[in-house]
Amino acid sequence: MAILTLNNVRKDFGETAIIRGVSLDIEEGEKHAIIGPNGAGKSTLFHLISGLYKVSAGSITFKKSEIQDKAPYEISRLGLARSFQVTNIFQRMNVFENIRCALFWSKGYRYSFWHLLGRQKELNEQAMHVLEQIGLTDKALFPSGELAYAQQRALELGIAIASGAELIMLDEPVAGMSHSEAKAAVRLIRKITEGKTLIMVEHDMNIVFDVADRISVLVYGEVIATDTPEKIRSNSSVQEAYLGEVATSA
Amino acid sequence: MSQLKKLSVWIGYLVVMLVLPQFFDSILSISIFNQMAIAIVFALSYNMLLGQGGMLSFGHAVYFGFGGFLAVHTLIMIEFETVYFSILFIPLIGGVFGLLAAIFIGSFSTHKAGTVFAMISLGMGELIAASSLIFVGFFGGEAGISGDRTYGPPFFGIEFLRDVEIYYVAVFWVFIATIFMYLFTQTPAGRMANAVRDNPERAEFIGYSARRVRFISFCAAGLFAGIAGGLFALNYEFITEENLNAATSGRVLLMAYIGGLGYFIGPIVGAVILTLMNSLLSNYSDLWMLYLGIMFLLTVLFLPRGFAGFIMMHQVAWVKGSIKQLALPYLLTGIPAFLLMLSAVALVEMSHVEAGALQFMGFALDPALLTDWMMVGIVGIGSLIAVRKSLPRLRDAWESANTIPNEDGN
Amino acid sequence: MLEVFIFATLNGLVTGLLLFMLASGLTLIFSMMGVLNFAHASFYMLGAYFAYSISLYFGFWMGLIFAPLIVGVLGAVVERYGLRRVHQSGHVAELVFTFGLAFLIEEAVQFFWGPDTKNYQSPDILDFPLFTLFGQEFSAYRGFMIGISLSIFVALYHVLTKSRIGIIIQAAITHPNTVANLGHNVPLIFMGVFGVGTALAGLAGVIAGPVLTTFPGMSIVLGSIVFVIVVIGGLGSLAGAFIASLLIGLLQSYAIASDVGMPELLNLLGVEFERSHPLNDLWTLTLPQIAPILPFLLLVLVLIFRPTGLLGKREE
Amino acid sequence: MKKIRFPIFINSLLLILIASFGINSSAQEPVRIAFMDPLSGAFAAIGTSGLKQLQFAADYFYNSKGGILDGRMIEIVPLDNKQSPTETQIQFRRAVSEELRIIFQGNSSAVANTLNQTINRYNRRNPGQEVLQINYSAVDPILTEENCSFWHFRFDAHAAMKLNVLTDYIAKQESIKSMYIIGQDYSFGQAVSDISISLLAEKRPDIEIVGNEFHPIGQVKDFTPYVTKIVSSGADAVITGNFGADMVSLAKSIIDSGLDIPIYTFYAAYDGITATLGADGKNKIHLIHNETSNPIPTERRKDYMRAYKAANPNRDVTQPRLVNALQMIVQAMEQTQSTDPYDIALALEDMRFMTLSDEEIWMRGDDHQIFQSLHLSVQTDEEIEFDADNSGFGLFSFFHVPAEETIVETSCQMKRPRR
Repeated sequence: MAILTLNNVRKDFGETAIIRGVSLDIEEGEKHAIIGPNGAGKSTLFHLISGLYKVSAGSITFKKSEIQDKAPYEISRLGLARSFQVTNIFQRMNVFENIRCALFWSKGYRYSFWHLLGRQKELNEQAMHVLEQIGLTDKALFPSGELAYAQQRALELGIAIASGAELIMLDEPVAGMSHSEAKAAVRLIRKITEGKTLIMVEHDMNIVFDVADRISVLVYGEVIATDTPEKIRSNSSVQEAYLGEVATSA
Repeated sequence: MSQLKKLSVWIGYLVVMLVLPQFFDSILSISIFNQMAIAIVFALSYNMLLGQGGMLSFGHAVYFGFGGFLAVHTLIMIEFETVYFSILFIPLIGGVFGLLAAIFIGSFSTHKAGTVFAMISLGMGELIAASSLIFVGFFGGEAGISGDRTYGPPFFGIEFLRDVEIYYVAVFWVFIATIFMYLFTQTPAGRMANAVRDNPERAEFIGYSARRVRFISFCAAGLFAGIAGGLFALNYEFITEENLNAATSGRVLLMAYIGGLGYFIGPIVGAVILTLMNSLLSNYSDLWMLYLGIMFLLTVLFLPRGFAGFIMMHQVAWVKGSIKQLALPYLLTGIPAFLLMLSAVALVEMSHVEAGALQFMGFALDPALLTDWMMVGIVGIGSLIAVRKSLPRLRDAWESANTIPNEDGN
Repeated sequence: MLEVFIFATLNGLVTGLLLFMLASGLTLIFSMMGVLNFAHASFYMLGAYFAYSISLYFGFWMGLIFAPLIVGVLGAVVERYGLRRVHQSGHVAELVFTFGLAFLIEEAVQFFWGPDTKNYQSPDILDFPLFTLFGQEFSAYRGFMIGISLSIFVALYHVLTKSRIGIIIQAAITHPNTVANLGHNVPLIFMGVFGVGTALAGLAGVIAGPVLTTFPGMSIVLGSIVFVIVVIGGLGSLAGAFIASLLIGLLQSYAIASDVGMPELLNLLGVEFERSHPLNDLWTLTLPQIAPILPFLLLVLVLIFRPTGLLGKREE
Repeated sequence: MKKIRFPIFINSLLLILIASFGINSSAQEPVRIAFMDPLSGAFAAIGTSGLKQLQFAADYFYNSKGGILDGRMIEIVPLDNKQSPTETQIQFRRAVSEELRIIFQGNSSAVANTLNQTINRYNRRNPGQEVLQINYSAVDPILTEENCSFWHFRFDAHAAMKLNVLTDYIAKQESIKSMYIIGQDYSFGQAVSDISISLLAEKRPDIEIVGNEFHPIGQVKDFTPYVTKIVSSGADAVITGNFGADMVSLAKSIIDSGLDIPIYTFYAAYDGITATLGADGKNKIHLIHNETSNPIPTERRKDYMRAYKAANPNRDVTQPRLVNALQMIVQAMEQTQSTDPYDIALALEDMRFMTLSDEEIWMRGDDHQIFQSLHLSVQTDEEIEFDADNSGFGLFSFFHVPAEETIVETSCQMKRPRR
């Protein structure tokens, strides 16, 4: 059953149309990758789904409720968490605080100004657990703005997965990581998203084919193909879009 | 940091406040301590907005003033016994009305932070200050309104006739307010205020409306500003539109900034320093505002993280125990720097005095005599050279005292 | 009644254009460097005082030329050794720096020129009525003020939109780094713009000094109305600042000229009120009484409904 | 986990700083009198001028002649309240702390009212250490009416008395058919407007009040719009209680508009105002005040003014009332051989005193209000022996009302302290 449905979604900035009518169904528990050349509108699509941008037309349904007009915080409360391509963390707060803030809402703290965080044992333990998962335990009290780039990417990932949302959207999670760090991150992603739905934008085809159940190819604001990895690999229009002409068989 | 150490800091803070009147019991010192108490609560409440929440407000005196005005009106009501309770709760009344004012204004001003918020707060501040001169019924024009704190029920026999009794009431409220403002930073709302300060966009993606988070901090700051206003009303038994206008908003901004925005105790340090400067410096020279302006500019230029920041920079050295190394270099640079400052002040005062000689630190400096000018000039240049020579030595000492032997090398 | 309207328009024009000269400098500085220059009105005061001192020895016209130059140089020095150093500590630090600077300039003016009102007179050759309307003279000096302000607007607009340096400044307003990559010395441009901005404020001081009296509190009286104009006009928009200045100048002038107020409104509605009514202050409120606070009312309304201001481009 | 420390370093700094201002003692105990007025900020000019005059008067009349009460010098202690009610509260506590029990104050009725309330409250709570308020120029009538107090003496005629004399003069001017009243929107400005309207209705009902305008105090940049209304109203004269920059700007705008009508004021002279208005103000600016200006009636007073001018070349004797107040207080001290405010107050009540101008003034006991002759002067450069601001222009008194005719009733019910 589809957890997320895009129905003829369009987005244009002034006259230039960035997303030209995308319709896509994401099944519950599915690992879905979105690939496509630079400027295809992948990040814009992410921004539309997560509420950062308003759609110019069409509708987005998440767990049977329409979210195209909802604010990001309303969408996130429904159980949708995302990470950003450009690191977007709380620079002056330390790493532990970053993760803990991501846990507040899902743990039901809402806007409380009476709960003393020092006493919330269960919350702090959960936060430390997430830190262990992303391998930043020793940097817990380190101001996050001063972390190395790859560590900031790990924190970005941590913030997205901390709230335990049902639908997790990762925008190039391993960009800029070394090969070994990327391998560890992919193992983590697979472990965390067990039983959950994942949408991931990624350029590294090995990772895409390794993780994804289904792949959508986005070119110039249109989805030209959505299929299993094998079919996408052999799909001629995909190769044409990517390589400019039909390649001889791989 | 261990619980015990944290607790000892709070107890130390309370003890210092309680013990001060024993050392200095003249009416003026008590009045300075009262001013400090009011300034501490007000500056801390301002830092909830700027330091913690990243909201630069030019109209924070509105909530201070509203709290104060309602507090004085309550005093008047107690006097005519339309309502009757101990004046100990007056600061709370101030707090409640500060909160109500913040709820009303916060509802439309916290949509955005940054310049738009600053400008709305400026506009609202000027609007309310100007209208307070028009609605004389409530605000009492520019002579303000006054009440009398001695009509409430006595508290264990204390009639609150003398300022020192009010000082202890102020200490009670300052301690309570400081604790609650500190605890606020340890709550989800407090932490999210920091998050929204650093990155309002990302805060929206972890389930929080940035506007609502700012609104809650804004109301809390209004509450504590109102309490400070209530304390003002209790101490002076009077309030006027001056305590509501842009100048007061500017002063609290100075206190928080000079003290150090990035640290919880910053505003406390700033409040103490500025109150002392305002009350003591003006006794010694009518040019004191010129010196205050210069000192302020130097702080902004050379101590961007405020005095608390300067103190905290010594934290590493303090922990490492190498603070003793710094003592000598500081003296070597400090004394000539102090002399340089004194000679500059002497030159300024000499050129300002209209007739006769200037009594300066025990010397009679006569502007008519070239020799006096020369003498001050020589002292000035001498100390300048001494400062320049000793600076490199201070820098090296500082380096050595503060480098942490790095285990993991980064 | 007609002559009141005509003169109110003229007065509004003169005040509006004077405010524009101030706001133009601030718009440039504010949009280029994002610096909310609280000391802008103090540079206006310095302009008036320097012109006063120069006019004592060399006459008004030399003051008109040299005073703004001195203030401009002073502004450039302040940017070079003060603001540039504070820049890396962030916008709040810059703003607090200008806040302290305004405080210091006011004290320094009192220190050098003394606390009393200065006898800074407009030049004698302009001391004749340009025309007399219904018994009130409109002095030539005020005509001169309008002329100067308009020529400043035209010159500034031309420089900013047509000349090469103007285009560089416009570009540096929104993308300082890219402009720097193109090889332009952006810090020098910043210093230049800050100098020109303060010089404009100084010029406004020179012009307004004789009319609005030269005394240490003249920058406080002006107060923060300059920010109202810049924000209402829209960040970084010169035309916006021009329109906003005229709007506020005329608004205040008409408000003062009118005699309408709550009493008239109440009579219209047939509501009776007696003096002892607790809301008496509200019932007897007249428009002239609230004239000076109208700009702030406008500011709050504009910011709520149109945060970018009338013609603002840059969204914070 | 944030470390907060309140290091001992800060505590010690705090204690040293405060301890540095101990009480100083000296041989023959001087009689210390506080002078509280704005000595810095926007109104510094008026305050500093008053301070210099009081210090000079103390030296000229007493300290140079061996002091008072067998050899005690008079020491004037300046307290800078920046003309702000809040700062007044702070400086009052400083005065009490340094045992200054006589406080001179004059600028801004708002400050005078605040000081009056503060002193009453302090005296009520501290019997035996009362403080005396010597008001030398705040003219809001309320201080000797509803808020009259045993501890407050006023050495200047209040607004109603001055306006009474002014409206007497205006009543005689047939040419004046319409009057425009404009003032600062605060207690004094409103008092001037209400009293002027009622007195004119009584004395000259035919004079039409064509304007009754208020503008916020210290906020107006340009008065031209207000002047446009004055011109279009066709007023024959203007009455205003403005002071400082508001007075200068208003007068300049009226004169610049070419309007040639008399402007009746309270404070449109000295401290740079006369120089700024200069020739344009001639025969237009009128001032109602006590103590005649040119021609000066007695040689004694001329000598005093010349001596003051010699000591302060670019200052003028703007507050002759200060001399009267000081001399009457010293006489009270000499009579009672005491510097206790209670004794001084009793001696001052109903005291009759011969001033430098050989005129007898009387301090009424019922409300502690002084009565002396009032004069209307005009700014001119003819027959001016003592000018203002070294500008060649000064005030020439042309309409005189003897003290007895200035006496008005009072609604004061003074609560007298039991001793």
